[in-house]
Amino acid sequence: MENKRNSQTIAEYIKNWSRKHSLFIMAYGTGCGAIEIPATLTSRYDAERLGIRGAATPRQADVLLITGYLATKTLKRVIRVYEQMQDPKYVIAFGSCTINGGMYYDSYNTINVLEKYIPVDVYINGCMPRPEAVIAGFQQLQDKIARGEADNGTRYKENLEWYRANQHRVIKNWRMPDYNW
Amino acid sequence: MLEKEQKLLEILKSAFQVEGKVIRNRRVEIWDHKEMVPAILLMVKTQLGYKHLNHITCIDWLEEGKFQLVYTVFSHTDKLTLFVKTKIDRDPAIMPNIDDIWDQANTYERELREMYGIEFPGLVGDQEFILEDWDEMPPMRRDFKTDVYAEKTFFAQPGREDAQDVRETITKRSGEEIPEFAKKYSRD
Amino acid sequence: MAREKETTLYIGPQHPGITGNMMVKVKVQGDTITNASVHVGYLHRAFEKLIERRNWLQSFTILCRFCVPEPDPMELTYARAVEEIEGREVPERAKYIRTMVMEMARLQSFMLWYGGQSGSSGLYTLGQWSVGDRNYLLDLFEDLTGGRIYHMYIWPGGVRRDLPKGFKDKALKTMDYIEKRLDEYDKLLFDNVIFQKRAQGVGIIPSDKAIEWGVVGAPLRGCGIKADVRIDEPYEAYDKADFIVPTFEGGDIWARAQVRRIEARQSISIIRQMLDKMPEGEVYNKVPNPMKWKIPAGEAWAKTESVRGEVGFYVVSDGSEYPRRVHVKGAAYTNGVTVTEKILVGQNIADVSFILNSMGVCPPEIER
Amino acid sequence: MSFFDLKGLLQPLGAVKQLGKNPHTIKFDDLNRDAADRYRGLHYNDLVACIGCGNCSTICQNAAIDMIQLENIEGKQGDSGLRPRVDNGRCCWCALCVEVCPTGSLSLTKDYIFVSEKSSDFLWIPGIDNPKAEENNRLSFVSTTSGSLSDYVRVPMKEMDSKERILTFDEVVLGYTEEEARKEAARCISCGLCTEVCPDHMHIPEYINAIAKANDDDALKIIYDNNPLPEMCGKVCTRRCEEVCALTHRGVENDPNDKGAVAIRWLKRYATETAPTIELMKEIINHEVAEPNGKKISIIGAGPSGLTAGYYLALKGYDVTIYEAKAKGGGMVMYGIPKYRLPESSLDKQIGYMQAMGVKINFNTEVGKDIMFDEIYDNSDAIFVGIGFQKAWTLGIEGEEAKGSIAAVEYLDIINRGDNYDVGKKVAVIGGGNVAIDGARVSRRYGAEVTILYRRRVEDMPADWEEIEAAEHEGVHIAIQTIPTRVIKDENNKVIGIEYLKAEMVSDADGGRPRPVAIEGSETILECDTIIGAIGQEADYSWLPTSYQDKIKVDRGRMLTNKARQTDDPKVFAGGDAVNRTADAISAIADGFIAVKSIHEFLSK
Repeated sequence: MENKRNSQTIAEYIKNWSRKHSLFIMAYGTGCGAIEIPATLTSRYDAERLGIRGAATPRQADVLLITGYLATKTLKRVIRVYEQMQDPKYVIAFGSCTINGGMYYDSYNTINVLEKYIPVDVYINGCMPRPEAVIAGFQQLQDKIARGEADNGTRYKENLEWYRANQHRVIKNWRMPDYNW
Repeated sequence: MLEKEQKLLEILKSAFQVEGKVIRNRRVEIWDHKEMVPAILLMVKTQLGYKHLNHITCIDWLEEGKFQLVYTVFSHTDKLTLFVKTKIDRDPAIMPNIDDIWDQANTYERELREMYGIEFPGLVGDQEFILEDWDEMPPMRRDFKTDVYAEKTFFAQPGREDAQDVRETITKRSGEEIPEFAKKYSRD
Repeated sequence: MAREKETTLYIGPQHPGITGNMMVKVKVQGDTITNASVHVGYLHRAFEKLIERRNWLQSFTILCRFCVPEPDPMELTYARAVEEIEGREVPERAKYIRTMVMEMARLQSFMLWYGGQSGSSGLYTLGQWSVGDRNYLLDLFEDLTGGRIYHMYIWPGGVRRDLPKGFKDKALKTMDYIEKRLDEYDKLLFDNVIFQKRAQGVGIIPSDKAIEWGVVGAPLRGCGIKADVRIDEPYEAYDKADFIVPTFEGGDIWARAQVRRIEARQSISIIRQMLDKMPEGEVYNKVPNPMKWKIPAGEAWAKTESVRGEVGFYVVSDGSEYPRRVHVKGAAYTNGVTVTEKILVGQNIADVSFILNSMGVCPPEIER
Repeated sequence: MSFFDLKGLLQPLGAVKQLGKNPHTIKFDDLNRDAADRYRGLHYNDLVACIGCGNCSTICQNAAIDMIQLENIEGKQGDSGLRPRVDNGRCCWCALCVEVCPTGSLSLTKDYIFVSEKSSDFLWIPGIDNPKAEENNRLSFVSTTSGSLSDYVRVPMKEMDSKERILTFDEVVLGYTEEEARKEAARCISCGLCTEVCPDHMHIPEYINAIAKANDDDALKIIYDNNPLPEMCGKVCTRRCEEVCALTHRGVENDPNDKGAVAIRWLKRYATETAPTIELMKEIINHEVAEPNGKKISIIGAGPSGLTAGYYLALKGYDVTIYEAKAKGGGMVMYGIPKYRLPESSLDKQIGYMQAMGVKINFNTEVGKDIMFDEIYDNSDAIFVGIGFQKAWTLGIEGEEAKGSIAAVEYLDIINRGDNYDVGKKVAVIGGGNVAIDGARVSRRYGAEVTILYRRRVEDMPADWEEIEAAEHEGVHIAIQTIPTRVIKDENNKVIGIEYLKAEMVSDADGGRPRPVAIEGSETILECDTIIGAIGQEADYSWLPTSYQDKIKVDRGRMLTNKARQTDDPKVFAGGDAVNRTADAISAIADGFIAVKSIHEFLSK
């Protein structure tokens, strides 16, 4: 931890420290993993201890949880939501489905590799990940933020064309306003 | 035993000259032409008390070139389930609409229209129900290959190319030559 | 009063009050809904298509994903349909275990419903309690099946494993705890004037139309109609259990909530009875090598009662190793689409998520 | 209900009483607490117990499991050398892979936290990535024999009752019915580990799958792809394939002998029985016969290797002639195996089929007597020698030349020719192989009281356990750990008994199998009228002129060939017992099959 700090300026360190303790998660249950979010946030596991709590709208949220598979119809909404979120923004991917398709790898309606469409900060393995694993995932994200490496929002902007090309492969009829940064 | 079931079958047989049988207790099935299905359903709903439409399902018999439609209705008074079955052509697949008998049939039929491409003349509602911007063949048709489509459209995580086939590894080691016609019986 | 302009509102798919990933498109005049249409498809994974490529046993692992909050009825219904076509007998003990698992699943789903129903009326404390306490039931599931959410425990021929050591004691202790807690929940929810005021007379299903509309489960019993698969067509060991199926008049959210309140207690009672009466013996009638397991040609319609209502599977076999067709008719398919569309008309926007919760809408079950 | 519903307002405040209570929130440090004892977490694989059958990979509906080559793990017989790797980006923790694992090496652990920032980290090699899981007691969801989805109990084979069968030479094993065969075939997990062990590398999983899929014709076709004597193999093969069957690793409860292997032999037998006539066989197998190419091939000996070579060469368009000394084809299989194991009609059918496909067999033509080797050599483009072992080893004990002492091969030969041999009332058989058991069981059928004398223990006997069991059922007595020393004869030079020493098993210092060592002074005499020696055979090379012997070399009773079964004389090929060391029919068939390829190659040059 000390070494990490040494490579950052004091201002950066303080910025990252405060960011990592205030993670507002986007209340969008995109897949089956959403079922463990209430369990994580409620009294038994109490993720609010870590500064994790829900936010109702994309503009207020820091973390987008992709809780499992994404149907192509949802992908469109997820991209919309992700682009509406303000920097710094992080994505946590739940479960096998986001890594390599999971049990729906051969389905015509679910995407397989999430990071081709939006950048992902942390993957949590499991089907479903238990609340303990979810919290471990958040801790990993906090660690990443503290290291100052969680800058995927910028990366997305820089590589927007590449992401757009992949997104267009799945979303045939775009019909969305192009995001103005 | 099975008195209620037999009675129901008798009534339907005398009213519509349908084929049918009692499958087991609480299960009766009848078969008829597609044109007769709405009349049968209306009759069982209004006169026999089969007011609950469980679902409409479709089975694709690709080899025969037919769709089999199953209308499942349930009577809360008799506690009996009646299946009204019919087979229709796959191409063109047209089936009389019954959403004037049951409102909820509208969603079932919209789903069938989307998933199997069965037309229900007079059906209102958006063309899209579950899918969005779908421009391939209706996906639940058996000739639509979901794995091929998925491979073509989506990405796969790299790093798994070194996988080997057990049978192949062994044949390579032993020098066995499996004849072509036998390969379809090898494990895939 | 001058008529206000009609506006179209999209509630969901990303909306904190919505029950899962779905969307309700409402037309409103002022606060009042004049037209509602439910849009689904955000969770469509094409299960029924995927099952074409999976054999009889492989299908069972994918089936429980049909409904996330309550996966066990899916497993059981599929298993029962397959057993009916094949004529496979299930050992007596497995029947009792299945019944117990079903009731445990119902109970944990009731707990989740408590959270959703109270959360959508702004009573967050109960949500913290019931969802937190639900973990104890999930712990039981974990001990029994090896999984928290997806149990993959009931398969054709019986159940996968017998009860672990010490399960009965732990289960009974948990039941005692939950029963005590249910009383506490009542104080927070049913005795609460806020909930009473919001629930009574809202989201009414006319009782004369309920059957025709295809309403099933608790909403139907909330219309005063006694209909429950567990007594209509007793399956597994339900005919050996002693329980009541409550009905309430009114057809509103309040009646549906009352039905669930009593059913949650009945579930505890059935679990206790099953643990008590469970005979010794085998739990699994072994199927042949799963890769070559063929089921004779035939069709079967099996149904079970979940918290949301009846879950039906129409399974067709063509005599091969792969199912020809597995059609799933979840309870939410009608409850959550056509019925909801109808009862939303005339309600307030603020009540939308409240009504959706009371109908037990489970989107993954609708679109599969 | 009035607006000021006092109860309704106050009741919720009851929640306040929870205030001072102990919270049930899990303490932060305990968040990594253990999952349940049955939890389905990450995979673990016991890399030593695993045989790389790939059943886990097949059952996985998510295509999550790859079989990959690992460092330090070499394939061997009964082990493909591959090990599973799980793509955790696919796995759904259903544990079906555990349920079908035939060895029980695969299991799931209690560990479930697996978090990473890179999506490429989720390829997981069980056993390599968590080598200590078993040591640390992390295994939770393990495979049990009773709960496993693989079927470890074979469909029992129906046999004639043991009381009935000692009265007749009718076939003892009755064969599978269609239903039984389908059921047994369905047990096979199609890994193919067996094919490597089979000397002939038959396409076992393929034909078993064809049977399971109710396609017997295809099964027969696949079998005939490289074995022209399947009916014989289906009845008497030594079936090393069944020893390495993936399903043997757990064994069968209450039966130390039956390991639960798929009954590969019986299934082959079933497939051949679906074509009862030669016409039907021709129709089903439907082998294409190439245009005659005018090249002449001579084969010495119509045993399994000679017939195999003859059949496949004939299919390739060669003009094949087989010279056989005896009146019937089949060699040792015909004359060395009793008819209750392999009926004559069954061999006749198979050889008849070959003849119908264009193989010429000259019976009663002994090379070196009826026809000279020179003549054959000069008139052929290639020669295949498959003479087998016909001469029995002598016991090497005092008095064995006495009347009533006979070698098992000779004895079986006499019986199989249809002649009679009077064994008297009591018979002693010496040896522990299949031939010894055959001699004993045949003698039982002549009403004699039979004792088998064997040097080691029953479990050391090289004979099939099924044969030993059958012999015991038929009332054969097995005297183990006995070393014969002397034949006792009367004044007419007729056997009246045998003297033997008892032996004790001494464990071998070098770690070999225990050796029998005679106990001093434990001489025992067993009264008997006939002594049947069955301790081994050798070949007879009197037909081979010395002028050829510098090229067609014989060393310690065996002909020397290269891998292609070619002797130093490029025209002469050899196979069967006289070449290989295993001395069973399937190795002979394999030799014949290999020789066909090399002859074809040699002549196509």
